[in-house]
Amino acid sequence: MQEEPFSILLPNGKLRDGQKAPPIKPEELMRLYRVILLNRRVDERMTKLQRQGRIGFYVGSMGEEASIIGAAFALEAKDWVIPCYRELGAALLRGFSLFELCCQLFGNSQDTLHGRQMPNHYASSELRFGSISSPVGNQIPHATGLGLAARLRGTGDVALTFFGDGATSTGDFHVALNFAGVYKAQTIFLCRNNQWAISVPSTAQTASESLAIKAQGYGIKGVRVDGNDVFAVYAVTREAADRARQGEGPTLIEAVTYRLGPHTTSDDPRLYRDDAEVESWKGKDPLSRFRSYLLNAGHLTEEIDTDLEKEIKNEIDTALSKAEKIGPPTIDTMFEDVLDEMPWHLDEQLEELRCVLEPEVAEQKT
Amino acid sequence: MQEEPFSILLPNGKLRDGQKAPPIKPEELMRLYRVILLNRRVDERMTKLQRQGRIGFYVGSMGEEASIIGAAFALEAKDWVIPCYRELGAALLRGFSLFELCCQLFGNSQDTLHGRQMPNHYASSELRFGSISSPVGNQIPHATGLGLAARLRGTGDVALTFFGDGATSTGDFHVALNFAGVYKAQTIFLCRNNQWAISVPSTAQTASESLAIKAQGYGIKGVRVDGNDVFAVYAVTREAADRARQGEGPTLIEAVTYRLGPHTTSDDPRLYRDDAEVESWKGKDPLSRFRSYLLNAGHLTEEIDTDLEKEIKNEIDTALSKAEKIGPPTIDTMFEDVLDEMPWHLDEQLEELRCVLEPEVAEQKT
Amino acid sequence: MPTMNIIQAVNSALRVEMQSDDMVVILGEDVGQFGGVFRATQGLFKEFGPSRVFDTPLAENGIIGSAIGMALHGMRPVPEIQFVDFIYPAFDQIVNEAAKMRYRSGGQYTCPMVIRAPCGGGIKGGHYHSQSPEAYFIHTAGLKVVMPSNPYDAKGLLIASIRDNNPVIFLEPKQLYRAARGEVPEGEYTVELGKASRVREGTDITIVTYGASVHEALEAAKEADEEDQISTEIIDLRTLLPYDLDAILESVKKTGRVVIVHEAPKTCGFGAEISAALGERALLYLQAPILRVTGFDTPFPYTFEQEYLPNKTRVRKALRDVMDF
Amino acid sequence: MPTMNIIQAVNSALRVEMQSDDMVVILGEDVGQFGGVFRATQGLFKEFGPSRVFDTPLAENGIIGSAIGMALHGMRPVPEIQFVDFIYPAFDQIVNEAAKMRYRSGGQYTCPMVIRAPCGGGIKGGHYHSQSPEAYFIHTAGLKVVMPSNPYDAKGLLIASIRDNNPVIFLEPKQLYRAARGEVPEGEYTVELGKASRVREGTDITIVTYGASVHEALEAAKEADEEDQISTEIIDLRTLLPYDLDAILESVKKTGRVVIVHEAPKTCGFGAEISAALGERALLYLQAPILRVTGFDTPFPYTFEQEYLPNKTRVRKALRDVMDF
Ligand SMILES: Cc1ncc(C[n+]2csc(CCOP(=O)(O)OP(=O)(O)O)c2C)c(N)n1
Ligand SMILES: Cc1ncc(C[n+]2csc(CCOP(=O)(O)OP(=O)(O)O)c2C)c(N)n1
Ligand SMILES: [Mg+2]
Ligand SMILES: [Mg+2]
Repeated sequence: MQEEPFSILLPNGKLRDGQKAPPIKPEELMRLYRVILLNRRVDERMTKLQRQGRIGFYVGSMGEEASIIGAAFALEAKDWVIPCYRELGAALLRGFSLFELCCQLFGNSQDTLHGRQMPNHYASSELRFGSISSPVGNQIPHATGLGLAARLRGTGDVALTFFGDGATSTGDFHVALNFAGVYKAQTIFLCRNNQWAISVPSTAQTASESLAIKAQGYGIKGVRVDGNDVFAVYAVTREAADRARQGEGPTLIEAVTYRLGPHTTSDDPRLYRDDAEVESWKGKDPLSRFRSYLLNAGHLTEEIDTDLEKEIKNEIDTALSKAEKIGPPTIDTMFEDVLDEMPWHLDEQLEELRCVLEPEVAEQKT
Repeated sequence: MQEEPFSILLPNGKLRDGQKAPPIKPEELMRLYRVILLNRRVDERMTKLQRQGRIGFYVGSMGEEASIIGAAFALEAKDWVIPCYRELGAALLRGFSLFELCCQLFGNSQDTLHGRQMPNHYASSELRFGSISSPVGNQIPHATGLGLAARLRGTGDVALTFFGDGATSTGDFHVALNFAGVYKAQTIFLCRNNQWAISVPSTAQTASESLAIKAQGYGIKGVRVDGNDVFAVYAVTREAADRARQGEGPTLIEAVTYRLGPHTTSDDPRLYRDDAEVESWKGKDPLSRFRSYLLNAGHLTEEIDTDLEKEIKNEIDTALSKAEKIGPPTIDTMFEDVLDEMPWHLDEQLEELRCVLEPEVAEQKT
Repeated sequence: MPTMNIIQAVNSALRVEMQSDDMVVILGEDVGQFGGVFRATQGLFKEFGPSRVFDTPLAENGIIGSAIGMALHGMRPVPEIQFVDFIYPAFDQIVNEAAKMRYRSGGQYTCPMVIRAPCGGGIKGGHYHSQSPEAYFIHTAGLKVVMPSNPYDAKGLLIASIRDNNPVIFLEPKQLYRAARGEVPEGEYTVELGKASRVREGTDITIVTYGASVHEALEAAKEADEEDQISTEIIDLRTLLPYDLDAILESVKKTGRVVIVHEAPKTCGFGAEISAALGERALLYLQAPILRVTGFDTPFPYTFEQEYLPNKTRVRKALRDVMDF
Repeated sequence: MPTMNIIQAVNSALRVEMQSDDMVVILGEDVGQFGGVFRATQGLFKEFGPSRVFDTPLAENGIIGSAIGMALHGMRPVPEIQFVDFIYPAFDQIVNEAAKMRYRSGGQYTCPMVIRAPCGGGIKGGHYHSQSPEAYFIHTAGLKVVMPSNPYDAKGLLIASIRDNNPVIFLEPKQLYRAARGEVPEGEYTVELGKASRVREGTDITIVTYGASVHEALEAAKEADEEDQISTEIIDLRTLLPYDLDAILESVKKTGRVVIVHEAPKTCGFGAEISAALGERALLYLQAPILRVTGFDTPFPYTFEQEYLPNKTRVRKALRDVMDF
């Protein structure tokens, strides 16, 4: 039987008896709320966009915002976020602009990745937000290395990495946590247990009592937390960050949450799970839960909320329309950054392609 | 702090208070003793041979015989042994002949592997003893697959795989145990914790309390046992085999033992560990421990033991001298068994080589 | 005969083999009740049950590693890797274990299995849903490597692969899954491994290709014929290892000109081997350099996917270049 | 100048770079206090301490995966893979992560690191202590691949690799570790990546080779000269990607005959790329087919190791064959 996840906020937004809200300033609470709301609205909008065929692909995080943004909120600016592919909220919290996001989704000439990657695979070194790659679990050892480097260099930063329940089955998860345990890497491993790995339920992913218990195999701390409770996620992550920073070792956090939406826009979850299950989890929605808390606490009013929604809608509209107008990158970007300098064979291949794309180039050659 | 390893026989060969010897017939006890002794003597002899340059390489198991042979002794003939590279004892127990061993060490024409593999990488499908390969950990998922196939096919066999403490760090260990837990594979995972992975102590291999505790991450049973106590190893393996056979799931056994010799004949352990440590473990030697038990119990006498030693020496001498006289395989064996039938490009390459090795072949061609 | 697309042909091959051989089992991520993200195993869970078709935890080395164990036990696993781009965690199990098992055990142990994986570009999949890594496996002794270009071959080659006693890497060009349709027999039949098919006859140039590129080659050949009266022969290799050198040589000795087309990156791609092998054996027949039209030596890009792929236009240019040489 | 063998040259390169750059760290199995199973890191633990040189748990994906993270943090890890035969558990981290990091992040993130690994045969290591997998990495966009053949190059290339801003696969022919000796400067110097060296001048045939095979080629060339008055030029590539095509072309245009020698298996080996590249560019200069003398397409064997390796005798035969063509 599993240990109960730690929680502070009840699904109705009230504080659990004996628990109090973490010491966060009202304006900070509102910043947190705004990002959660923004994340939700961006997901809804981009999913529509994909349906309309205006972008090719999108990954949302509906239902998991608290476990993502609450954790990132516990970090300092010098800390690292090493994401899976569902952590837009963490990027937004750190200041990732909607315009940069949109350019990446369109893969246009303003995309900092030069249209090289699939939608949703953005990166921002400026924000110490890692480079998203699709293979599940691959980022986890990177976070171990970052947390180890921080320890070796005494730079005082920590690395927080996100991954799903499915990722705990990978070899990379195992080696990352084992190395981190041995080296006391300044790393926090946050597993979003959203109950599903595409069509595979987390109960079919492993026979272990919980995911948090896997920490014992690595001699590190493991905690289960209600992933839909932004206060609880913030609190346990904050504690994990403090421990990591003080050299007390890494922590594995299992955030118990639920993927309310499809795996990605390519997925149709009705083929493998009951609406009933989804409905029951909607009752635990992290956004409405936090919203109720803020209303009760008087930090938020319906008026402010309505304005906020308007503001966010405009923000999204502006970023989208601006980004959608921008054309594709120049063809040479396809050959750059393979190595730091373009080697002769890529020079040659670029020329070869130019001759095909721009017949006049071919002319000059003959 | 670690759970105490289960044990029955004290280092001095006496039974621990409250423990009794497992119900094994005297002649069976003697068979067990003979194989342990044989394993020890073969290791000593082959190590000498390697020093004399008569074989290229050898891997011994001095000090670990009980954890290997005791475990294999708990199996039925239809069960599988999927070895690492240190389980000669398990093969000998199953009837692997010294002659076959020697032919493999020499890589001669009678070697069932046709001299393809390094010394010590033998295999015997007849004995359901797996094909040894060097990469650490690779065999572990194979045992999961065998144990899963046994369950799916209802064939009633189990698979016992051996690996070292270092192997627990590999991704293959993780996926093998996780799959086995999910499928209740009929598999036994026996980790020889011999304290060292070449020069790396098991304490630097992982920060977990023990290796047995890693079982919790997979929802399977984990036990620690005194690996130098052949009765204890037999007992826990027997129980694990029964559980596996009855579909109650896999077991991870941590056999706490010690590598008394070098990692392989290429290694010099004095460069990384103290003689004192080695000496202290010699006091727990599984062979003398079992020997004392048998003497006390009256199953063995000094006379019988002396005869046994003679017998074994002769056996080794005979196998060796017979095998050493045999020449290398024919060159075409180098190109066979890559695929079930030799493809055109290997035919061609064999011809090419023949022309170089046997100039007269070349003649005929021109 | 019914018409099928490649997904249906693959599904049909799996069903036929599972019906005729109880030892054939399917495992992989999402392949069970869900039927696979490309629906290749759709309906098989229902028909054969959870002991013949089952989901695995998310670990490719676990999938292939346990498939090897199942094969050692006498079963014929057909593991699916969801996208071949994710096969690398299993690379060690494939290269160091499956590929060497027969050889290193002197034939005592074998692991017949078919590792199915969607490959190649065309679906805007970027770096990690578009790769063509066949050269890694062709360079690895002990494996067979297969890539069909149409539904008929897909079914016949897959059945042949499942019956084959070697580990087979079976790569399915995902952009053709639904695009390529054709007549496919309901029941069982095989397309022999190691035999190429001449999908177009011609006298001036030989195009050696496989997978999705076969279709680009066909279009380019048609244009070249209509616009420049160049007569192009096209060899669809189908099996990449062991590949059908005789079929290529026979054609090249006739045409004297060769263009090789594949999606995988150029440097050390399979095209290099074909070119080198012809250079060794047919130098005096060559009237022009052997050209390669391939993916570029970059990760597979998103926005410029069409520019990256060896499309009709690039093949056309190569055809012109070898004729004008 | 002191004489060193390759192990000493590698050790010296590591020491020099660790002294001049605090960000250079070494990690791997047994590389710490023990100094590595081949003693390449001997003395470095003592000199630089456990935060610069440390042992890892037994997991190659852990070694490379954390090295990537350390590189992202600004360090310059030099991970050692004990034998390159054991690099495959890290194949995914190398191919899908390290190789693509710069490209996929638009240059925002890079992971400069040098993955050192002993490679090749000659020590009776069988399947798993003898492999030459360079083609896998040459085929992977985003990596540089280096293989020295002598102590001077080993040190200069390793220093250049550590200072390079890309992930470098640095393969060390283990059979030369102690066999190859030569003069090596004490201090720092670099041998530029991407530049081949002409280790022998000649006019009849060009041998293109690298690593341990350079020495077989030299002996074969000497014999061919003495016994058949064949004048052979030898190009030691040193860097396999990006490789020095100009140096090869210059030589081939002079000699018109080419023999390529490497230990790796033939099919889809690096020799195929060189042959194909020359076929594309130098067809009209070729007076004979380009021959490849390589390891065979089998796992690396134990008893027949010497027969498997592309030794002097086989190179000699190829030299005769191209002359007699
Ligand atoms: C190594 C690898 N194997 C397979 C896939 C295909 N795939 C993409 S996401 C996914 C499920 C991941 O589930 P989980 O780790 O729980 O993360 P979630 O999507 O639920 O957030 C799979 C199988 C992949 N991307 N990488
Ligand atoms: C994947 C892999 N990495 C490295 C090696 C080199 N190596 C051979 S044995 C060994 C140590 C193994 O230690 P352990 O698992 O404890 O087994 P033991 O030798 O102690 O029985 C190492 C690092 C290898 N064979 N395979
Ligand atoms: Mg999930
Ligand atoms: Mg050990």
